[in-house]
Amino acid sequence: MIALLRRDLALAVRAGGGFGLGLAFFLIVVVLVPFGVGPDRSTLTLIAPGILWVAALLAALLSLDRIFALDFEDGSLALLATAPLPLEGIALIKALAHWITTGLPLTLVAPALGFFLNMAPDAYGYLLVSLALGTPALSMIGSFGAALTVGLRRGGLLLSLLVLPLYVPTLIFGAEAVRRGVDGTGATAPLMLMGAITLGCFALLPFASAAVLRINLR
Amino acid sequence: MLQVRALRCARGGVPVLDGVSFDVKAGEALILRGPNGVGKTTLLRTLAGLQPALDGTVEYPGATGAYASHADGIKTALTVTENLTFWAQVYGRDVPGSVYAAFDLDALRTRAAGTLSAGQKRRLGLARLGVIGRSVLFLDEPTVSLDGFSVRMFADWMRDVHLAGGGCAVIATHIDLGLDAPALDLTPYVAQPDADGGADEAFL
Amino acid sequence: MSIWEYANPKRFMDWTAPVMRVAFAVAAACLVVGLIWGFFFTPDETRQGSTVKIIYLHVPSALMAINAWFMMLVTSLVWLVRRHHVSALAARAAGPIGLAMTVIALITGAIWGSPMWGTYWAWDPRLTSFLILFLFYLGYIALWAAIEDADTAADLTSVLCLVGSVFAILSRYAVNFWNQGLHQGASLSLDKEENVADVFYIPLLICIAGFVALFVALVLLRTRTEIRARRTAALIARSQRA
Amino acid sequence: MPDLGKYAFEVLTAYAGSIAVLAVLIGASLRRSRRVKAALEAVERG
Repeated sequence: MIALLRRDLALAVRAGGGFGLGLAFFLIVVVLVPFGVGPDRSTLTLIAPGILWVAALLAALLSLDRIFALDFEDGSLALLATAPLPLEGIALIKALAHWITTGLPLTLVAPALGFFLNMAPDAYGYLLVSLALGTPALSMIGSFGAALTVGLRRGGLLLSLLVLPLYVPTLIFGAEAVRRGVDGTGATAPLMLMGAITLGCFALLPFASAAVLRINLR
Repeated sequence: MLQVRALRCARGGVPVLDGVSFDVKAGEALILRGPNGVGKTTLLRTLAGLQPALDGTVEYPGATGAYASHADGIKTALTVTENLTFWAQVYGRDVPGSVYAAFDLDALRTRAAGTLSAGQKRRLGLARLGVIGRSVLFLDEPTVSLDGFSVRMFADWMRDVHLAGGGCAVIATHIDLGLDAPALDLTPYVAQPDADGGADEAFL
Repeated sequence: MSIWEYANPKRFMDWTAPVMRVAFAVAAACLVVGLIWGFFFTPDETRQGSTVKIIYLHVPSALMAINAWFMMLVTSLVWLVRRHHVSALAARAAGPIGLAMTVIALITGAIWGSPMWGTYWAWDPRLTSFLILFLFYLGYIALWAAIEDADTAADLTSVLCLVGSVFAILSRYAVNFWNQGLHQGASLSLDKEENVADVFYIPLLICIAGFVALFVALVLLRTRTEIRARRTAALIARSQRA
Repeated sequence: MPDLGKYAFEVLTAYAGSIAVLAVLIGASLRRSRRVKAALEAVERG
């Protein structure tokens, strides 16, 4: 399984691997927001955590359909399915590879972009922690969505329609954690709940993804 | 080594083959014959466990099966060696030096798979079989887009390395591989149009 | 003959024909009586004035929106476990009906709250969770439409329904956490004492019965259509093969 | 016609909207049912 992770990471970093894709998209979305919302600093400060969270979520969504589609087209998914690796493990590793190539860089870059949006000074810590806890869930749920739509025509569009509603709890708790962290009403509750959702996702979704992969490989 | 009893398999919910039974002993190969669309690929995918059989049983020693199809699962961004090393690690083995010679890939070791010709890619796909060390092979048209010389090379590897080493294989192909292996024509096993077990059966 | 025999498509078609007609009749009767009684013959409520009359549409549709998804969950499980085609087709049939019920719940809920909230749409937790449920229905129906092979579609949508249900419940609590409630307390709950006054109570029950009957009738109608469509496709496929 | 007071517009819109959605749902379901039944009979006869 580690071999699969290493291979996916190598593939993502290689030319055309799409490593920078999510980051570039995230940067552009965050930079575009003030153009849309207006340069007024106080409004920007107010919406900064939400914007960063939604931008991170969309950036993760962008590269989801690559998780299984590439392997499905060139046949390696079928070969992996007959390899000694459990499909659940493959789904987990694919989600982890997606997180390392998109979720993690987003989490590290997000605070830096906070300056663009004139984010409140003490929000940076909460933003970092909430993204660190939340983005893995985005990858795991996304990996389930990707497995669900692999092999379908126009799967990419359908993937976003299926996955975005599933992102709602993580998004709400993530953004709320930062807001409560800033206005001092204690961010531990939302962070804990989001952590619970992430753990839940990693515990259960690989089985759903594997079941769905088996169906799609039939 | 491989026992198949009264197997019925379906494609897209429609029974394609019915009552297929055969045995393949260690060191033996079986060639699947029959017109295109008769169900060779479906049978091989069922044998490899990629899709559940509607009826009947397939038995071979656990964790010794391997499947190889037209799409040979090669990552174009990785080099030949990286591709083979990946598959070796997935199966918990390391790449035997002899495999490069057996499939004439010595000169291409560090070439990115994307830059290979169709024949070279096909040889890399087959080299994977040499690397993963699985004894029961299910091969779907392994020699497509291979020139005469490479076909003989593959047949030699199959006879001298794989079968001699106690492995067995079920191969769907139209080309004569020069292996003295029994052939099984699937035409008599084609399922009748109203064979039961199909997905739509309840509605007819 | 075990209960599962009733799920055989041919037998299902036979026994549901009369049941469907009865369900439509009951639905029509209950809705007409309930709505007219509630609309014309109940007084205005002191605080809300006449908007309380919207209760006769909002509560039943909200109930049905949630129960429709629950029914889809059960039929999906039956499909995954027992592989009964009718069960999967019933789940597919219930999708659009649940979607319509959610839309009605959203419209009536937003309008009912507008005098209190001062706007036509307020991000009230309960109303917002119906909005999320609406997205789930949309995704479910879209997935059915995106897949050609009937059995694969049934399998994939069933798994989506299972996973979706867990996230729907999570969203329900997340939304509560995100915005304290503006919603009126449960108008119809068994435990709490501040139940809706009796004079509104009876027509409400009739309306709920009407909506339930309408749901059953529509599910039967749409499931029968799905079975016929599936049979047509099967016959065409068989004739091509022969 | 009951005196709906100042919320007449709201109540009527809610009722009209809901009934419209129900009408569309029932109408579409019935139309599709008829179309599919006809297609099936055509195939069974044909």
